[in-house]
Amino acid sequence: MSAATPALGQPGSRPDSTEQVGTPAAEEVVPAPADRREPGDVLLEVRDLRVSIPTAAGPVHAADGVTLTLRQGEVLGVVGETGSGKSVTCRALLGLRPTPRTEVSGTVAYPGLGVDDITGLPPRRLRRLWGRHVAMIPQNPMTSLDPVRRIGDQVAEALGDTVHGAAARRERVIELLRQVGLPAPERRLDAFPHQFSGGMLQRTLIAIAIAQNPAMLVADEPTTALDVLIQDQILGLLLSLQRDLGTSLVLVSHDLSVVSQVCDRVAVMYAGQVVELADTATLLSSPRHPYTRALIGALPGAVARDEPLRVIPGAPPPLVGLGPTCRFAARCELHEAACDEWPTELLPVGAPAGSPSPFRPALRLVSHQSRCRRAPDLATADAAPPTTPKDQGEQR
Amino acid sequence: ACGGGGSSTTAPEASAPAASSEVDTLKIANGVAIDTLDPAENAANESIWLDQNIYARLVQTDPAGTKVVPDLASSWDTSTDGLTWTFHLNPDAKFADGTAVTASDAAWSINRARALEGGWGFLITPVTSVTASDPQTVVIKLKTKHAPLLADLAMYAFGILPQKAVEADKDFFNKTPYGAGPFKVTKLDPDSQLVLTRNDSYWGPKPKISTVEVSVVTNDNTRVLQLQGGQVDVIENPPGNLLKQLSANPKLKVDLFPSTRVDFMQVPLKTKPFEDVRVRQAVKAALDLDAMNTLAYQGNATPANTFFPYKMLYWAESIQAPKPDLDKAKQLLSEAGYPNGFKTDLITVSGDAAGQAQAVVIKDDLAKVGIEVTIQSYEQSTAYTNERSGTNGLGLRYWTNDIIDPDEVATFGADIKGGANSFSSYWGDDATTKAINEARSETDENKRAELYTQVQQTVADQAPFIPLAYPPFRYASGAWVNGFQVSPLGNYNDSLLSLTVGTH
Amino acid sequence: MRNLGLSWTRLANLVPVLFGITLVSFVLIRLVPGDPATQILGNRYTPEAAEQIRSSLGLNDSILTQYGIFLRSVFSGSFGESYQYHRPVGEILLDRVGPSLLLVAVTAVLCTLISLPLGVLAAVRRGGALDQGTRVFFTLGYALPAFLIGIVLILVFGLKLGWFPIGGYGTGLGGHLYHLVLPAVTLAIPFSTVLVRSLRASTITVLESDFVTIARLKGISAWSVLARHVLRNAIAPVAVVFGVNLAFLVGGTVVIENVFSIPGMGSLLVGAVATRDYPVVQAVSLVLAVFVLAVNVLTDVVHRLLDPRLAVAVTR
Amino acid sequence: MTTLVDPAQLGDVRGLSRARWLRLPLPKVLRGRFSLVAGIVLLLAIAVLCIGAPLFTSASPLDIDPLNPLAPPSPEHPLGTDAFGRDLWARVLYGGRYDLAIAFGATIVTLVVGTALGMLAAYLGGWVESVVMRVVDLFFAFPFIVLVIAIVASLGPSLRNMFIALWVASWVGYARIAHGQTLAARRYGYVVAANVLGYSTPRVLLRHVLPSVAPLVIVFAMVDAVGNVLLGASLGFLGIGVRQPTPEWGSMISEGQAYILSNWQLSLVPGIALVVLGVAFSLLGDGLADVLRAEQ
Amino acid sequence: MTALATELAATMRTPLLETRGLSKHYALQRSTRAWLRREPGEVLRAVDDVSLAVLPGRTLGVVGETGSGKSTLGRLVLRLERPSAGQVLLDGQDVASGGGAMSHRLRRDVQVVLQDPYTSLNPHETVGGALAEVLKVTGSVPAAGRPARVAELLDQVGFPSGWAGRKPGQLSGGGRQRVSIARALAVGPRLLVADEPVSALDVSVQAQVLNLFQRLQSELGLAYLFITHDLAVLERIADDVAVLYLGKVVEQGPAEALFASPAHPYTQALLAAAPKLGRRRSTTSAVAGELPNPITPPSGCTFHPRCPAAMAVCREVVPLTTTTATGQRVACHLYPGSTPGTEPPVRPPSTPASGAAAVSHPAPSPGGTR
Ligand SMILES: Nc1ncnc2c1ncn2[C@@H]1O[C@H](COP(=O)(O)OP(=O)(O)OP(=O)(O)O)[C@@H](O)[C@H]1O
Ligand SMILES: Nc1ncnc2c1ncn2[C@@H]1O[C@H](COP(=O)(O)OP(=O)(O)OP(=O)(O)O)[C@@H](O)[C@H]1O
Ligand SMILES: [Mg+2]
Ligand SMILES: [Mg+2]
Ligand code: NI
Repeated sequence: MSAATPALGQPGSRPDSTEQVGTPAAEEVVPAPADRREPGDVLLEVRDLRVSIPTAAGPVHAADGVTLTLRQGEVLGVVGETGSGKSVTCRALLGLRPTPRTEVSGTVAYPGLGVDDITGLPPRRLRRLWGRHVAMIPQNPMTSLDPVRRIGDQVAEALGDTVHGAAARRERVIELLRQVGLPAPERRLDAFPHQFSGGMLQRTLIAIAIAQNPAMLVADEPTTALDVLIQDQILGLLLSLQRDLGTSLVLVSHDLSVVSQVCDRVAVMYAGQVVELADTATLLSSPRHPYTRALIGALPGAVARDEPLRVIPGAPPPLVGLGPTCRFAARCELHEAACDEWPTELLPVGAPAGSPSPFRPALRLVSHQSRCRRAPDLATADAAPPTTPKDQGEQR
Repeated sequence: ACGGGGSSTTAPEASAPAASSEVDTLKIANGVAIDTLDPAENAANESIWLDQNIYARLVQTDPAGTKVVPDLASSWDTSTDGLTWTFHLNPDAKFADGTAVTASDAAWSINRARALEGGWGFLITPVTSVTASDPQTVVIKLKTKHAPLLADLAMYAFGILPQKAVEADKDFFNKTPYGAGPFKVTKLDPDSQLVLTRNDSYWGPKPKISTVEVSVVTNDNTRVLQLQGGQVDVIENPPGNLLKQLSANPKLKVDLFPSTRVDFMQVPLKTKPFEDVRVRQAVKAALDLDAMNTLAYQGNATPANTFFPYKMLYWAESIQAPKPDLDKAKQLLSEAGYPNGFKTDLITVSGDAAGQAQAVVIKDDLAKVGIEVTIQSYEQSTAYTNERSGTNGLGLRYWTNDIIDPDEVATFGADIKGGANSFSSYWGDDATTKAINEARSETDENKRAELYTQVQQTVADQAPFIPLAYPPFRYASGAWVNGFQVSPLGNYNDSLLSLTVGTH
Repeated sequence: MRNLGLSWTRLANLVPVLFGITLVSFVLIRLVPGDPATQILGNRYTPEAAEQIRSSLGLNDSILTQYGIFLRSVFSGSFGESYQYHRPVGEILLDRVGPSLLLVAVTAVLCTLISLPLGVLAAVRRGGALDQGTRVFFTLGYALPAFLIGIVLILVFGLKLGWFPIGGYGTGLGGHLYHLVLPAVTLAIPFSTVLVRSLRASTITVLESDFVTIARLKGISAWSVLARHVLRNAIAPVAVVFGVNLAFLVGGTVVIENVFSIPGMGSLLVGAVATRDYPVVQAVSLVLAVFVLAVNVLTDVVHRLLDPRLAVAVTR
Repeated sequence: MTTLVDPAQLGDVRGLSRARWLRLPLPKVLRGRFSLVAGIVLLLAIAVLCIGAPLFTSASPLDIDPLNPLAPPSPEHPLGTDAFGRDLWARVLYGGRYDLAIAFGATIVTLVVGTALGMLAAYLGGWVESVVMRVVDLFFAFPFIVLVIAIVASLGPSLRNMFIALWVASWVGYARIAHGQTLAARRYGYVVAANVLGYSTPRVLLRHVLPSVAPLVIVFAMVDAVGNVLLGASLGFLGIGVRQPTPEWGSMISEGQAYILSNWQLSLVPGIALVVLGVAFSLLGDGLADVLRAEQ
Repeated sequence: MTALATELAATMRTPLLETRGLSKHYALQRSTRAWLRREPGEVLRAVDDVSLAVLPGRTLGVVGETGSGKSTLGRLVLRLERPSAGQVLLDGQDVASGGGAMSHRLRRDVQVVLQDPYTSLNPHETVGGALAEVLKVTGSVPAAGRPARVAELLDQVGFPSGWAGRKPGQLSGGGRQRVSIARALAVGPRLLVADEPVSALDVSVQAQVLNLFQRLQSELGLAYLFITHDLAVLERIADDVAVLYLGKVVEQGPAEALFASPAHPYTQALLAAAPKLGRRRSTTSAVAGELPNPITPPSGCTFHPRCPAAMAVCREVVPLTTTTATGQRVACHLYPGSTPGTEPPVRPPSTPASGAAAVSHPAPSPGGTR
């Protein structure tokens, strides 16, 4: 499948930016497989990822059987309500665990990088991957930079051994900061993080993330802490960098609007599981999971002003001791007795795999997948979910 | 008229022609800081005892504490009316800086001490003038006869000072003071250390050691540990309970020297029920002085029979120390109208281990006759202030002599007009006051003895305060120290002249 | 030149505190029953002599006059003359400041040597043997009276092993330091309990913070992360804890000075209260306070140097 | 010698090892909380031993026996006797009553006064805050305890004077903590809402601010209780603890200190008792911190 | 009949709550050196000359970036802080000069709902207890009637009254926000100041709470001062909108008109930047640059450094407020009457929207921009 994708499909902007980056040095240290950043190749393969965090109340299954693939140059969105396991899952892609005693199972493989499985690897071994091949952009820029060290030093630290010599490193840092749109970077190297605004910090963190031109960026709600205008700037920046560098991007957000603006494909998470996975347009136009439908319907702009908003009754279940059956059942308007017997699985529905992405023809889509037993019924139902008459669904 | 007998003295007689000391430094650890080295102002015993190594006086007390012997004055005469005393100075006497000791230095020094406000001048109130009639002769004139004059002049306060040097530097006593004694000060750090160095101009026999280092170590255990560790040679006041253990150590020895200390219990005569002599006698009869001796002094003291220091001049051996007699005590209490006893406080000085122990025994003893005692410990200053009023309950105090003559203790302890209100008991008795005044100007020893016995007996009967114990001076030293000796007045200057220190 | 955080406002705030301390110590000591004349006279006490002394010391003047005289003596630097020592208090202080200062300094150094590795390692290997051991050791260290620790140390290291002198202050700087090892350890043990605990906690907080995760994700070694990012951030708040508890340390020296026979300020103060040596009490109070405040300002400066966020935060 | 202020103790429950074996049928708050359970059990054990002292010994803690001082352990005197021939075991048992009294008595007063002052200062602001916090600074800057020790020494030792010393020494810690917590609480939504609803200041302070100030203060109090007992011991060491012949661990340690070279058990036994009490309180403090944090 | 109608019309015109030239200036601490040199202290103008009106039964939405002064405005209205200048009028009466009776009335008529659902309720009080406390303190309901009233209030906000015994810790964010609203309703207010009441909630819960706000308004005739940074929420709930920038109102007007044709370039940027479902975004952004330091705001129009339509005059002259053709009151030099003394306008009034759109105006539906 990957061989079929012509490398020429990508616009010429990439060589452009890599030249600026001083590529020769960078390319040498990256292992051979990583060189092949062919759009469409499978970069990341996650299979049945389970993350369970021991707590006093019992193990919390923050990720429960997540299966995903990510291709070179793809932008994957992950949405879901608070506590649905977005952060834990995405951090697990980098080999991070929320607590030292957390148990992780399943496989997280980077075929594109020639890495088999990173689950259970100690940080010592993961370090080869971090920075060079994968990087993260955090949610809260204010707390994500060391408050006592200068900005320049912190960016320089991320260069690894791609650049040698103090002057060269300084040059490279300035260049990176300029690349992320930080005004007058050469005057800001000696600044401390507290002297920066949230937007400037987030730009710095993006500079740190792309310092070694990694194959994949994980951005965990990178704009949630920022103002609308800055959020807009940062999303624009991320998109342009992703395009210029050909990086794959996993973008986590609780805001479907944000995700739908940016991503090729979207994974909807609910209670530790991916409940629906589809390309953005398909997901929005014909969602195949009642939860996705409800999420879309609950947006303030979904209905006219004089009509009440559609709400999802109840609240997500706690992630302790859940069974194999549908976790949305209690809040689902399509719920039937049979749902309680049926162990859910993420299964293909609707459009055939392999059709081109409407945004990026070079990418070919995997099949639309849903965890709902009644997904086929939804295909025929009206795309807009039915209204819930009362707002009094609050339950716990 | 008694030798240095008393309690055990383990130190051997200093062998006269002993070779010079193997180690020429003696290290002493004292428990109390040096308050000042100005003899006229001294108050702390430890400092007083050190003074006597530095400043010679006209006369001095012999090591046994029984008589006055020459010091700077090699001889003296008395006029027939006993009112003019002429002292002839030793022509060899020199201060540590090499200058000669002159009669005018001596007269100046004595007058300085007399004049000092709150100083010791009152002891020699009868003195009208002290003058130098020639460079070698000091003349002292009296208005009345004064029996204790020589004893008084032997006191540290009347040490002879180099007039010029003292007058030239108002910080003289804070730096490296010196006099005409066998040692001079070479380093003074009042709170931690004093170094005495042999005075090479000393006219008398030269000490065998060249240096004495006195350190201040307030914690009792730390002192003992320092001795055990060989860090010091002699320590003052080892804790009583450790004496047995220390003497069991072949490398160490315990030295108990007879002292002039008298422990007594003050009684608030101004308050009920103690204004009744029967109550006081009852309290006295209830006390077990032997038990107190065991618990407070590990049996090393002697139960007190009178308020005069043990075995000093005119001490009345005949008076019996009280023995516990609970029946008599209860009977006296009933007679006084307190068959069921009463409640009272007992003021003690906190941190004084022996005093605390005595207090606990007193509380226990008096409880047996129905008197309930609450022990109130205060830091020394407050304790004494509270006791001084004579109204704040029972109190524990002690006395030590500064001179060998009993005039001082008698005046302070039994003369209501003597300045200390009869040890703050405010007890007075015209006959006793008269007897004390007579004894002061009486020069006949037998008559004095008679008068003082009478005073002691009256006090024992009237019990304005109750003498408890005659504790010894306690020292511990390394076996390598030969000849450390303390006189009943507490000073050890004589022994420093002859002692030797061996290697250890 | 970077602003060390020594803002004049901060220093100006200390003035009322110092003033308050002179006032409080002045009044407190006079509230205590007993008077200096009694002390000076001792056995020779007579009411007349006492009265004479009181008036010569100016104790019969009005309390305000006395306070004024005291303040003037402070500004002249002499602090008046000690009743007991008959010397200018300033001179006495000069003798006594050294040992106390040195003791606190050596203790501070020891505390650092003890707490830094223990606190950080306990946090890094949380729940491990070292962590548990540290915990037990310091629970005991906290619950045992310092004087008992001191005596035991003397018994073991002074008498049994003979490594260190048993009390005293020695001569020369080397001698002083040698003599201060045991007392400093004695003080450092309880003091370190607090430092280790807060360092452990702050290290854990820092280890869990976002910026450490980001630093690790740069692919640098664990030691680099610890050395470059964790340490400095973890130490900064502990510097404050140190300053806040300094008065504890100075207070503790009173007991330790007694056990180890060190001629310091604590014993001077206790002795001076006992003898009602008013000028000494007042002067020592003031000097101790200045010392504690000075170290507090110093820890502030250190904190500000460690944490650039505070360097400009003169506002508020 | 004031109690060490240890933010870590207040903020850190992360290092607690939750014993898995502790699955006894306990009330819910206690379940799985090793520190809390152990602290309560230890403290209860100490309280039972001390308050029920007559059940565990027939000897009197006060009766002296001049013939039998410093006796070694025997059936009659399980731990031997002290310098006055008093039974050491009895003294330790009865003495604990005073230490418990000190731990609670001294602590509760400073807790209430210090907390109240700190809260008022933070809530009222203005000159009240300036004055109170300046005084707090003053107490933090100057080792007042040294002066107070000296002064109590002059006033004479007694439980009352010791309490005064402890109170003077340790109220500031509470004031500081309460001040900080109240400043934070003032910004909480429910406190703002209480103001908007027109609640009176005492109501806002007692019902709305206090509950969020209390946890930290209480946890600190557990630390402080140990500190107070230790401070009491130091007073005893300087000869100004409780009144003779009252048995109190601190003063027993310091009395025994004079005998440490010959009869070390005189200091060691009350020393161990003190450590056990200290451990009990610090376990309790850890446990409480844990519970209170879980509740938030 | 007619008399009643005119009276009604008159009351409709008297705003329930009005602010006139309201300002809050925080004086920043001066350094001692500045104090010694008698330099003036720095001042942060958190709210600067704000005049707004909330009509009975209507919702005034206030929107702006972080630090624009929204919460400060709310606190001023609630009299949790004293204004540096200006007035707050309740039914046309000045609250500050009205004395005790007036402030008592303010406490009854104006209540608050805050952003953080996790600190807005006392964690130590049960839900029922918190409500009963309000009833007790305000003395509106005798003790016997309180449980019933509590149940009624809870019912009104859609909170199961059987849960009155629960503590906030046992509730979700949405549940807490309902209880906060019930607590505010307990005094019987006419106006709720809601400071970002749904910002911390998930979409699904946010929808529940927004529905609740709207239902209460229609049932009880409540007026809202609704503070938020989320334009989508505002578009749904507000009748009138005020846009704050660095403490100043840059544009205000009826919501419909404002969303349909935003006048001020800042409002336009906000609308352009707000993510919309299914709209494909480009790599360019609505506005460049960061929020300036509020202590040293830019001269002239404070938005000029970031404004895509900035002109020379913007750097120097503070624009006056003027009314646009579509009915918004806007402070921008693009509109006639906002530049003091210069008439006619620099640009024709019809173009501003398209001028801003040239910088970035969103394409209405997803579509490839690359
Ligand atoms: N360190 C931890 N200890 C215990 N539980 C945790 C921990 N970290 C996460 N969890 C739990 O795991 C679940 C998933 O958390 P996660 O942070 O991944 O959610 P999320 O989808 O990112 O939510 P949000 O939108 O709030 O960021 C939650 O129920 C959370 O309570
Ligand atoms: N008490 C205060 N002292 C000094 N400055 C303050 C104070 N309160 C607020 N400010 C400042 O006033 C400005 C406006 O703050 P405000 O909280 O009203 O903004 P906001 O619009 O509510 O922001 P957000 O969206 O972050 O809640 C900010 O710059 C803030 O720093
Ligand atoms: Mg998350
Ligand atoms: Mg706000
Ligand atoms: Ni949002």
